[in-house]
Amino acid sequence: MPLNWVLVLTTFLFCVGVYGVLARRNAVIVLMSIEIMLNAVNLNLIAFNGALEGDRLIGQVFALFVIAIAAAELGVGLAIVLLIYRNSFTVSLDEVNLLKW
Amino acid sequence: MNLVEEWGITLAVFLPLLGAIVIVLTPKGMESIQKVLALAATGAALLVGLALTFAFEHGEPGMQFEKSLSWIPSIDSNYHVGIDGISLPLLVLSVLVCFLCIIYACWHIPEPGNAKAFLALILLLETGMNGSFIALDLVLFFVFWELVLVPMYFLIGIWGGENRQYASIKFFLYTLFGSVFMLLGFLALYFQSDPHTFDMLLLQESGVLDIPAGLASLIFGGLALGFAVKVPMWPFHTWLPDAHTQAPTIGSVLLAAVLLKMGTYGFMRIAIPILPGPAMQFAPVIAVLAAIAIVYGALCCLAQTNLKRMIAFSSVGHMGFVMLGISTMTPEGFNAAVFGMVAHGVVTGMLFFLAGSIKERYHTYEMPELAGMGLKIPKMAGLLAFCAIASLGLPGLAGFWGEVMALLASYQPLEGLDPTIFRGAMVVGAIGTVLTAGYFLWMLQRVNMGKISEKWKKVKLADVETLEYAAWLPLLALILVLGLYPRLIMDTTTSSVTALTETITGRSSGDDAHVAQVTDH
Amino acid sequence: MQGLIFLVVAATSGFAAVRLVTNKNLVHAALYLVVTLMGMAIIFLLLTAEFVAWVQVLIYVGAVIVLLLFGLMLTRAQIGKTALDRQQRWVAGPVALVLFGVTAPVLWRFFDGRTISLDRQSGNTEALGTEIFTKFVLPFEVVSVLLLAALVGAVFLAKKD
Amino acid sequence: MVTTLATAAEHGAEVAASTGAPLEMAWLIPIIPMVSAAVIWGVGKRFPKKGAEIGILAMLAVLAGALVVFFDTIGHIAADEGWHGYERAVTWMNFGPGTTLELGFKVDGLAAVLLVVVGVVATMVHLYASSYMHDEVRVTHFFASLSLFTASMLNLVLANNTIQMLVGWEGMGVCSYLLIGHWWEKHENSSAAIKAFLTTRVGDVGFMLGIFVLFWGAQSFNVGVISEMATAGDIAKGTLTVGAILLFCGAIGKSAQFPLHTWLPDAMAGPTPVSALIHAATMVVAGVYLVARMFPVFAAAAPVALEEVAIIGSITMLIAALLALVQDDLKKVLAYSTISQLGYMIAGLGVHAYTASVFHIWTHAWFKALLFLGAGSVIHAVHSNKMSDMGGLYKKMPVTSITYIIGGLALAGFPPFAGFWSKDELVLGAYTQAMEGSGAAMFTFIAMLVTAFLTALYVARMLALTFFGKPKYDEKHVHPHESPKLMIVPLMILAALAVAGGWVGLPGEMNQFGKWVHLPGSEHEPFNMMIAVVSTGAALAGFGIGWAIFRLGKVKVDLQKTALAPVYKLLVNKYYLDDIYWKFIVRPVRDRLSAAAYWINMKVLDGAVNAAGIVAVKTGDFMYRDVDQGLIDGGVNNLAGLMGLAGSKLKFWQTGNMQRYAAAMFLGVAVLVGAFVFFRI
Repeated sequence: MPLNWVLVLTTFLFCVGVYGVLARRNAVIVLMSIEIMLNAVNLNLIAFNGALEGDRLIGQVFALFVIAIAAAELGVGLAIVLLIYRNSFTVSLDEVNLLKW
Repeated sequence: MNLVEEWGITLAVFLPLLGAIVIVLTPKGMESIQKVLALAATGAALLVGLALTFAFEHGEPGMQFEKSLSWIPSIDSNYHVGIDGISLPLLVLSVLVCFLCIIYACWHIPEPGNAKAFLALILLLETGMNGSFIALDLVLFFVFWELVLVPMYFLIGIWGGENRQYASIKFFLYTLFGSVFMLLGFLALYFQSDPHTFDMLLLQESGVLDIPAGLASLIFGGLALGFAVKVPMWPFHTWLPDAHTQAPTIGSVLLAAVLLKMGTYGFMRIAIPILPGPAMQFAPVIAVLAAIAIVYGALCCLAQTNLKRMIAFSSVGHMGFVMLGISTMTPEGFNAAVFGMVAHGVVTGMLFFLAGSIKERYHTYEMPELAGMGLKIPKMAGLLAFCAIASLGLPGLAGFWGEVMALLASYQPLEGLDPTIFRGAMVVGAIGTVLTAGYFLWMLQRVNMGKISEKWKKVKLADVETLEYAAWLPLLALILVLGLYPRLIMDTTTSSVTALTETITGRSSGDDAHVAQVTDH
Repeated sequence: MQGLIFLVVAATSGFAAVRLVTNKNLVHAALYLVVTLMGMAIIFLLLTAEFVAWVQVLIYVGAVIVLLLFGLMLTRAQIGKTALDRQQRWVAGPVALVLFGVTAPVLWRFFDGRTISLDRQSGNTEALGTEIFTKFVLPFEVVSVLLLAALVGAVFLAKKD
Repeated sequence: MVTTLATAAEHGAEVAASTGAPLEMAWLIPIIPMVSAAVIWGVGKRFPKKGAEIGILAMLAVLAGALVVFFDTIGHIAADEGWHGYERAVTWMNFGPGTTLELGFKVDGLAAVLLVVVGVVATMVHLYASSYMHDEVRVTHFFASLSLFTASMLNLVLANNTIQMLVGWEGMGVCSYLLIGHWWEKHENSSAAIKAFLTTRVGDVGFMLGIFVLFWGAQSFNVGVISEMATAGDIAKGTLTVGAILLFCGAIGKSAQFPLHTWLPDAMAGPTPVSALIHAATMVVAGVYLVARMFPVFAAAAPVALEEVAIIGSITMLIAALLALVQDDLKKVLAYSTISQLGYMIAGLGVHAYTASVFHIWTHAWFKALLFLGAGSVIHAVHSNKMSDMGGLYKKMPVTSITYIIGGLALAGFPPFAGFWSKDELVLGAYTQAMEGSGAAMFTFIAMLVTAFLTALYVARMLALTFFGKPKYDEKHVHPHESPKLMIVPLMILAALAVAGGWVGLPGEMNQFGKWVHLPGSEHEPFNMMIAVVSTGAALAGFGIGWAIFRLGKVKVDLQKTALAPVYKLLVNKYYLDDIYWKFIVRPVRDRLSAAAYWINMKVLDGAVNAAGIVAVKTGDFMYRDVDQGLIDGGVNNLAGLMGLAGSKLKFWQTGNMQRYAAAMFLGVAVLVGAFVFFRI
């Protein structure tokens, strides 16, 4: 299968994820978008692993690690969202401006 | 002794770090135990420093106690450390001042308290400072250099004055800005050297001989920018008054006494010996900037009403003398620079201690409100006068030799440099000494002399206390001893700075005759 | 054949992803995420990464989605048709488009002509296991510590004091 | 390097060849008061007289040492005409590979004479002050500073190299600062102290630079080496001239020569014993001593450097003598008189009258210290500095009066008092040079004669107003009486010296002083009766006129109402020099220039830093809010709207919204990738 096809798909998914991260105000949806981006990356890793014709499976191993770390990230991220919600009764990112100094 | 020779400098660097870790592990609130631990760690480092001084072969130009361990093999960066006559005085200054700072911290932890974090940060800071003075590998140097930023940022940002947020962020970003250029310079040196190396000594010997002149100037410019921000050279000094003024007393002392020296040390250890050609090109510029800094710093001091801010600005002028000495590229000038660094560390550090203790009593730095201090707390006032007079460069006290040698050297800079510019800088610098005397004397008039203001007439204030004396006496003694017996430093440095000048003449012209002429005064 | 399947699955999951970030209903968004992730799993399978594919199904489609749904419910976000956009479309859209417009052609040009070999007959789970537990055993342990840390952190953050 | 070291070594060997034991210990002389200063500061407060006794003991030791060294030195000189002096040094430090600074001492006739001057005056002043300062505040500090001052002065006198001289020189400066400002509760006093320090520091810059110039010319700080090389012509003439003039700047500052003389009258704010010791007898002659010590350099740099010295000295003696005429403050009369007499010495050096100048240091020290201590005694009695509060004190305090009059006559230059002999030699020296065709020397000669006249005039005025006539003080409240013994005895000793001190320099074969202090090349002129008569005549005329005006009232002169009124005004205002310095130098630099520099610092340099920070932080938001939303999306409705928009948007650049930050980040990545790929950077 041509590598290009997969690459275009992953790029597309990644950009969709970017859009979601940037455009949506609900923190949970933002987290979902991040998952899409991570998945795009995973697909990339696997595709390159196949395309580079080595005997080893380093790309897949990395994909596994990414999945594991994504799970961790999601857990912590959701915990933060819950915390913010408890403190300010909102999960709208436009009302959360902790970066302002 | 073997332990000292093999591992002495490593111990001096990492003992404080060990202390910091142990302190962090102690439970909160056990202040006295934490203080004892901090004292022990810095005291051990000080003892190591003294042992090193005794083990050191004074008068040998080269590196001593060198140690090289593999660290990051993939980029050939090693844990390569060593000291020579230039770094030893600074290392000893650093361990001494840190120890005294801890003693002072035992007397008083600034608001909002939390001795544990405060002491641990100071110890971490000491590791960074000591490390910078011993590193012989650019990556290692950079790590220590940046390590210094973080604790200082927190010291200013948490224990600082009213405007601490602004000052700490400014300090952090400004110095970081400088070090980015420095890092780029390091990387350029790495990629330009053949074989690629981060080792300062290798780079100095053979590393970057054949690179194009324009690129060499560019690299030197980057390094110089990084160091100049730290020194700070005019016009990159504006972080300093804010950081100094807002920092807690100990922070100011460490900033003045040790941190600023990392910049000038960088010039002498890295920028100049590795790139002597561009250094010669840039030397007149540095001299002019230094002369400006001297007069400019003095003028800004004259405009101050805030005691601490005035002392902060005086650093700009004093470091101007140091840079003037460096810019001459002669052994006399380098000697002046090292001496000036140590003297400034001792004298200005002491002035900051005094300013801090005065604030503890009067709760202000504003000079008009302090009037009549000589009647209220005469011992403190006497010490202030002593240090002010030492700082204005009175012969027989520490401040004098650095200034006078820097000016002396700039009459006759290294062959190949235009003496006219340097002599102009000399005259301007000499005029600066008058202004320096002026602001210190007017400060004394406003603070020590006159009548006590109404506000303080009835209030009883404590004069200098025992713990304060304990922290200050070594510095006061050093001010006097360095002034009367300058060989204490000169005997250590002279051979090293002579070697430095020989590196420059040997490398920038490749002509042995020059070397002979320079050394043949 | 494989190419055809790929195109279909890719189109489906791409569509689902777009719907995910544009629709107005939160629960629907979660369901679209399921579709996208399932599509990805199928593509993993196509690319002979069957272990990763199953891990994907188990962890993402199984665990993560559930977690997200819980998140949605716990934060009592408005479930239903509400204005979920931040009126930021006009920033986010161009940025995403530009990113795509720049990256996709670049990748296309650089990797034109390369193919992915799909001729492995047997499963590669064993090889993958060998890889992880020999060469990557330290990172693996580190990841496990990380997971533990994340677990503790999440509990700590989310617990009511 | 090799050559200079060899020179130094030869030099050392030569001078060390003929020595005796006392000279080897001469370095102890400055150490004694230094130790005593430390002791007084440390434990002086616990002593019954608060440290005064330690100071006096130290001074007695110094005096004894100085006398031993002095007599040993003149013994050497008597035994060997070519004896250069005794010099010993250790290495103080190495500046660089070939630049050595020594810590050493050198005793020759010049140094020995100064040692005696310092030793005697310091001892007298300490004795006097232990009574005079008895009830004052901070007595301990006072005596410690006095001791430290003495140590610095002795160090300067004995120094064998220029840097060590600078150390003593500046040490004296700071002690002078501390002592002038002794009563620092009053703002004027601390200001006077600062003025003294800063004004002399201006000169010190010249001194310091002169040291550098000569160092690089001779590759040595050693006075002997520099002098020998200068005389031998081993240093370029231009270097020598520049070096000499710069050195002389130091002398101008320290010895209160025009135009830097203005600090000395203000320095009278200090306690009177300080004025006697520092601002009359010792510190202010340091400048003269410096020129004398480095005289071979000046001589080799002739004529430019020497003529400058002569002219500055002449101007100084004239203008200061004129100022002394109009002062009401007794101490200020003496201060201006000191400036004028220092001008004599400086001008004398300028006309090659080397021995005569040093001789004048010697005699001047006795009578001027006497006059100051006497003035202190008077001021002590009437509680005022002003001559308009005195008068008729002759009967109330006879010893003070008689000794004071002796001092005055010595100052005015009447034979056979000490001042006559030295002044006569100076005038003679100027005359001899003038006859050789030197215009500057001619000017000096005339200035000296005029000054002799003026000196006698103001001495007459001072004596008449203070001790004779009717009492002008408030007789109900002030009851003048003779001062205590401890103050009187020093007066009597100094009076004896003011009479007899000049007899060591009698003309002709008797002239011992000419043998003690002698420099080959500046030969001593034989006594000239005509000059002696002329200068004495000038003095007599001055004194006669003064006495006639101020004591007898024969001539009524009201300066303020005659044609001389503008002159009077000029004098009262001290030629407006103080005003000019204050208005055009001190104030602009201290207040305006510094404010300007600080303004630049805060607004330009710091402003640039802050602006860079703000711009860096907020560029991303600016792109979105103002370019995208403000200009393209929102459109520009009108100019006023744009202004308002800009104002309000500027305020909210920083939203803290992370999504907008992230957008900027991704956009940046995209742009960077694009740039890298398409433009192949």
